[in-house]
Amino acid sequence: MDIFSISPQVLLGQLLLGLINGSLYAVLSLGLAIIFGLLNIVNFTHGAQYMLGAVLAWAGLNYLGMNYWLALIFAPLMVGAIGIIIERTMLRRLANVDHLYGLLLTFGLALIIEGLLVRMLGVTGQPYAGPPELKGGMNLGFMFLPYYRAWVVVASLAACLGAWLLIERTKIGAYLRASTENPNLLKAFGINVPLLVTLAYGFGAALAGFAGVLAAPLFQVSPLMGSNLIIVVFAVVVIGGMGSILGSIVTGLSMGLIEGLTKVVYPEASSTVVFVVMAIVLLVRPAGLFGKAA
Amino acid sequence: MQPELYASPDEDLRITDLHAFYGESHILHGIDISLCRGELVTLLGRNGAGRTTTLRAIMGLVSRRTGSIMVKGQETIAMPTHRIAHLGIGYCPEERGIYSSLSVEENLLLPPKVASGGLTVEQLYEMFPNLAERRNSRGTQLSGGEQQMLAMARILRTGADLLLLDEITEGLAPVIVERLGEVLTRLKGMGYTIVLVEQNFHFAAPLADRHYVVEHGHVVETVLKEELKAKTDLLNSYLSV
Amino acid sequence: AGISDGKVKVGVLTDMSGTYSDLAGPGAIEAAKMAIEDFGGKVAGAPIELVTSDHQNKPDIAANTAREWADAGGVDVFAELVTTSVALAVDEVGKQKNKITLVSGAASSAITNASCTPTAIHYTYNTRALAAGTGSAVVKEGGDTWFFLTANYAFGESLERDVSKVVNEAGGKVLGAVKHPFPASDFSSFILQAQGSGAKVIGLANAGADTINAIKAANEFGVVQGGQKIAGLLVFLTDVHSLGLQVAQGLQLTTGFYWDRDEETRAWSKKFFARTGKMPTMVQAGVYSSLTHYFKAIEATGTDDTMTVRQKMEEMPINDFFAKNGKIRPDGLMVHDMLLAEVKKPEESKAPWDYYKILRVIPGDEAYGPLSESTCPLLKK
Amino acid sequence: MSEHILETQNLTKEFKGFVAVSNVNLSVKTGHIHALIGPNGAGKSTVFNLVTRFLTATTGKILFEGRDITTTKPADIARLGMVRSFQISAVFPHMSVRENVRVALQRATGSAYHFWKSATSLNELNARADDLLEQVGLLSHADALTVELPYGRKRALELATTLALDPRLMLLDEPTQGMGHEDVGRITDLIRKVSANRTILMVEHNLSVVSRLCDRITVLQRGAVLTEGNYEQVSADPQVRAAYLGGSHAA
Amino acid sequence: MTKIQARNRLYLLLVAIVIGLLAPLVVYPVFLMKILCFALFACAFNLLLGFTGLLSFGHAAFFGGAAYVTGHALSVWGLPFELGILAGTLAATVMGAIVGKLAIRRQGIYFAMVTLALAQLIYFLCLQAPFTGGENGQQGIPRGFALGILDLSNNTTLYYVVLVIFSLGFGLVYRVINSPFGQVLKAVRENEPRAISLGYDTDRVKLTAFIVSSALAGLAGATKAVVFQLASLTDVHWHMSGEVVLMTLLGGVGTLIGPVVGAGVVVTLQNTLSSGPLNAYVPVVLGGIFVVCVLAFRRGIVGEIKALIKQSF
Ligand SMILES: Nc1ncnc2c1ncn2[C@@H]1O[C@H](COP(=O)(O)OP(=O)(O)OP(=O)(O)O)[C@@H](O)[C@H]1O
Ligand SMILES: Nc1ncnc2c1ncn2[C@@H]1O[C@H](COP(=O)(O)OP(=O)(O)OP(=O)(O)O)[C@@H](O)[C@H]1O
Ligand SMILES: [Mg+2]
Ligand SMILES: [Mg+2]
Repeated sequence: MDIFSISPQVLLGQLLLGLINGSLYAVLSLGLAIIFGLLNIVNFTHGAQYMLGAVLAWAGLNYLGMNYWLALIFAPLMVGAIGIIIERTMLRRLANVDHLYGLLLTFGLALIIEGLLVRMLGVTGQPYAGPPELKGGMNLGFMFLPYYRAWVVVASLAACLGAWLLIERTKIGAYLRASTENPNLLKAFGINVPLLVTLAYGFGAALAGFAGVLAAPLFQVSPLMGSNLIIVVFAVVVIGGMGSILGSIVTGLSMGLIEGLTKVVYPEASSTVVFVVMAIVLLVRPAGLFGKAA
Repeated sequence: MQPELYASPDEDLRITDLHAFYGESHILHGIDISLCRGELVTLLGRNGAGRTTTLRAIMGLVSRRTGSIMVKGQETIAMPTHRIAHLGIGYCPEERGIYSSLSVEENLLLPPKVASGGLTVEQLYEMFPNLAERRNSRGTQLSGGEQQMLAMARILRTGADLLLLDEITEGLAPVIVERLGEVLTRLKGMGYTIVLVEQNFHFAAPLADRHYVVEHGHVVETVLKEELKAKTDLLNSYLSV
Repeated sequence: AGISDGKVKVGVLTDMSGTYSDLAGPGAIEAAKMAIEDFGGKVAGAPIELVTSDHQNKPDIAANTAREWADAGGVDVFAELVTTSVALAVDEVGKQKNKITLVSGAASSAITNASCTPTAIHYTYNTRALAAGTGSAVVKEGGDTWFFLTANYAFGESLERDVSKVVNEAGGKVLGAVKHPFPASDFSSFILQAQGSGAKVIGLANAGADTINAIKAANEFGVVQGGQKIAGLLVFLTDVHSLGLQVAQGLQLTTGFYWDRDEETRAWSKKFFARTGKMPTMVQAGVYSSLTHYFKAIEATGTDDTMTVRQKMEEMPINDFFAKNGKIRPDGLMVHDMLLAEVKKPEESKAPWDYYKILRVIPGDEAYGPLSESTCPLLKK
Repeated sequence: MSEHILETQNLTKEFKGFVAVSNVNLSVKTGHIHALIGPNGAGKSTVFNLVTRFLTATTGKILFEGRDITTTKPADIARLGMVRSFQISAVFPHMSVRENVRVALQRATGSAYHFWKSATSLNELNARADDLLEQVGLLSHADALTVELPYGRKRALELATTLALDPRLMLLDEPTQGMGHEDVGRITDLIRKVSANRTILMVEHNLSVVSRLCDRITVLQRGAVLTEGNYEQVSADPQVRAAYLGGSHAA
Repeated sequence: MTKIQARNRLYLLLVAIVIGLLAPLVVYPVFLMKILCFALFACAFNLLLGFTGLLSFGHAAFFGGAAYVTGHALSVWGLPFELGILAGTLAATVMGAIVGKLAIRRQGIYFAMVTLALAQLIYFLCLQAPFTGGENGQQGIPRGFALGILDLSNNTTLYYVVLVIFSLGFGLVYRVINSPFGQVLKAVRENEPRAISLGYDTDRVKLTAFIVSSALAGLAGATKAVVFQLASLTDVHWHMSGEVVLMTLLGGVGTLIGPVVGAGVVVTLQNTLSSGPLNAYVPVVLGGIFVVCVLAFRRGIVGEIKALIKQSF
């Protein structure tokens, strides 16, 4: 169908849905951006960490009777902790070799984590009932909006804002950028760079886990739920300008919208459009929309 | 071991039998240096003698180091770099290490305070007017000399009172060099302890209490201020052809 | 002729870790083992051997393994072959190497039409049958306007095509379709479009995770409350199992097999369950049945010569727990009765895996259509 | 061959409002060693970058041997015969010292894109490479890996590489920076030696070097030309002293 | 010293040739051919990563793209074997020229990402374009005859043809690396601004390398299409781009035969695993290898061996 045959209501609805996905992208790409910003590695495990968040929420509910709200706190903490272990035991050793290796390591880890979970849960995955408090939805006239989706937007934006303030409004931001450029000198200034790095990775991973919990009620909780998402999120980060916090947030949201539109105009391409945008942006503005030119 | 055994209380830095390595290659072969509070010494030597390496070794920035480095009575040979810095050391590297992703001001404010005291940003800007003028441009957009000033200014803010300065007059116009000379004298007066790696002997000579001549990773000669006149030829023979 | 190199070797090529590993995968291999054991591990005096391999849903890997098995491994028959691209690739090898391929997991009706081969047998189900089953049934019940969510690849499209045909023939009307990328995770947008279309029925021309997520989204956006019906065109027992009845209830679907249909099916499925902890999907049951039928043909002819066996398999009707009076057509299609099922409400389900109520048995010929419809080139001679 | 090998006309460079170079009219006589001095941030490196097209002038014109090169690509500039050395040492760290020089020599041979030939075809360049290394006193390190050279030696190597291109105009940005006395001495002599059949434009803070080498000196300040002349004239100029030399050089 | 090295090289070469010629007597030819195809692919990739310092995360596009074109040329246009292969390779070269032109202007991670993005576009085209057969891929591509006489439907014959193709490709890589151009490549990788100031048009240098690499990747893909008689989406998917990185890394980035070894190991693993007891854990094992390589021996198999030899001298 072509764009003209679409009533404004439908369009509005689609944009709203786009925004919802966008807010998930935002949280994910934010985590990715932080990790890239500080460790200078492209964290391929991010998709798996997102999936872990969802799986932990599901497991918590089915084995410990942990409700959604608790999961929203504990699952990210768990994922963050796992992230910290990964950083301490493996990424740490790659600190001063080509960043390519970080990418490859996390790529391998993603394969492992997903592969193992497939054996445990099967690929079709498991359903996760959202919080009963948010059952049902409201009729906006142009569409029926489930309360839960509304919550997803609110929660994501809150998380992004929080992280952004923490990083940009404190000195952490400067340390973050400096330690990617020349960590040794930063150490010589008396900053515990290794700790900084570990925490940053843990935080980034936790954000992924958080997104995972948010997504659990929306999609089937399955081991592969993150594997395709991840490269889209990469694209988002690149478009925003790698390591640019604000960039990743804004781009996340807008990519959601653009995708939403494409789903109406030319749905086949909805999973590709992000890459088109990315290609264009990188050619016109190499450092990404918000990235400082290197 | 009891630090007291080695270090007299007013001894800020004592290096004994320091060996340092870059990966396989063994650069320092037993350096011995010691400074008391408020002293300024220079490390002289040919290119590649190992002076920069000495400073990097003190900061723990070499791949491996052995021997003993007492900073203000504390053994640091096994300490991680960031802890060493917090003993009140300020390091100004040879390659300047200005952060391109940070503005001049951000660069200036980057190093955390490691001790009380230290100059205020205003004092620094007044000391290096170029920086004030360019405060909002990116660190690496500064001119070579301006970067050198920034690298120097940066560590004067942190309250560090033991300074390791590597070729700070490099690429600076004579006026600025002069100003730096004054600055160092002032700092010395304020009780700062300073290790200066210099090519520019004329700059170093009047400032230093002692000159260590480094060659092939050894200290081959120690020249006191008083002996300068007498040993000039000797020095030349070491530093020039 | 006798038995080539003194044994009959079965090669099961399936997806062990990918998207289809639940509906085929390890379960399919287990079914193959059962088939061999139940047949006594021997056929026509020769021992039966089993080799298995994970094709990771990659046709080239599948073809490579198949070719190697045929050339160097002495494999006589290939079984399972989930997903169409793999099936087509292996059928091609089977044709060249003159080995029978028993396709159970793949869906596309192309396998016995445009791309049919003398050695391929499409055993369990195909898109045409799914379409005829669900499509016509739903239209009969008044669901006469359709909107499709179609996975944007060959399988999805052929499914949409087949169903549209059925719907139109039954006097229904297709209002539109949206091709969603494959795989996709968020279906809300497509569901919204489907709602907007005002069609009575939303047909899901996709499979596996896509179907599941689509159904979840539909449930979330109150499609059913809104008076629309969801028709899952390819839904496996495992999908329903992972969706949960709460979400899946009321879903209508067509299947080639259901474990709880009668004594025979229950008996076999219980055995399967005992070994795998899951009830069998139609694909897994199909693997068992197809292999058993193949063995019977060898038993009867006393040889494993491909063409002879193929001939015999065609002559012998299939009557077991899986299929009643099933027959293999010259184009390689195994025609058997299909089941139109509806997913039970949670309260109706008395036991675990008690998911379907069978609405109707669709006679094989109705489901698969007459041989005259087949476009298989082999028939034209 | 024109009298002035390099001329700039009202050369101006702005960085987001900040004027780094303003209306500089520079003319370098063929065969001269011409020095550009001035306080830090005066705009010397920027002028270099403009002339070698690493930066694009906001306004103004650049003429090389009378030809307008204001919009020529950097790589082409080098081919025209004008080559620069960098303020921070620019070498190929993980190639041997000899290879560093050879890469430079290779360009002239035009074999850059010959991916079908054998690399041994480059050995014919070794003699000339070693000869250049000899001149900067690096021959003994010819096979060493460049990363491991101390800073000063890296600069010397860079100069050798620049010489390898046998440029008609050489732009040296602080060639003696970071060198010990013996190196400074050697480089100074070297520069004099190679200046024989070419023109050199250099930025140099080391006044002894300037005084020993340069035929003509242009003093920049705050992006503009303060004054121009030979060493005596310039160093006598009170403005220059105030701005650049400072008290100790007085009288 | 260098003489000895040269002699050793020669011996190695001879051994390799002998192995290459005798292999099909012991090992299943199609399997060998698969290894050769991926080995060539990995070598092409390594030319960029190892010797130009560019990580392309979209090389599958050239590999798989060429496969489709060759498949189409052979089965639909009915071109002879040689022309079919040529068509695929040319297609890849053109794609390489375009992608390269756009990508080389960026460095490091960005380069990787642009190539990934453009490769995703090509993937999408392959999914949509009618001639690729979408998800089902192109099936039953005819092998035909080499030089009009050699019947390639015979695996062993085809093997030797593929061996020749591989050797040509490998030889080209070797030559490129050890050529004047190779030196310039190295210089550009080491310090681009300096290379520019020496008068080198570095973009053109990198582009040349990229095109050569994509052409070779295409050659590999085209050959694979003939060997398996099919072209499918898996060859254009970004996972394939990841796999070739694994092969190169495992074998040894920046070493000449590393990629060959790496390809051999990975392909063998995939084969043996998929029909072994671990067959449900293929991804896990591959992932494991990634991790171990990166952590334990970053120089890759060949790199490590070289290092050992160095020490023992
Ligand atoms: N990263 C490194 N790896 C290996 N060797 C190095 C490294 N850095 C320096 N060296 C070697 O260490 C020795 C001492 O270098 P250092 O920089 O300390 O010399 P220096 O006295 O500071 O001389 P200058 O700073 O004037 O060049 C030199 O011979 C140099 O080759
Ligand atoms: N890319 C840039 N963006 C903004 N300002 C710049 C940039 N490059 C240089 N500048 C400014 O332009 C002025 C001139 O810089 P330049 O490097 O030419 O000085 P210089 O004469 O080389 O000084 P030095 O002797 O210290 O190297 C400086 O104030 C510098 O901060
Ligand atoms: Mg030094
Ligand atoms: Mg400068």
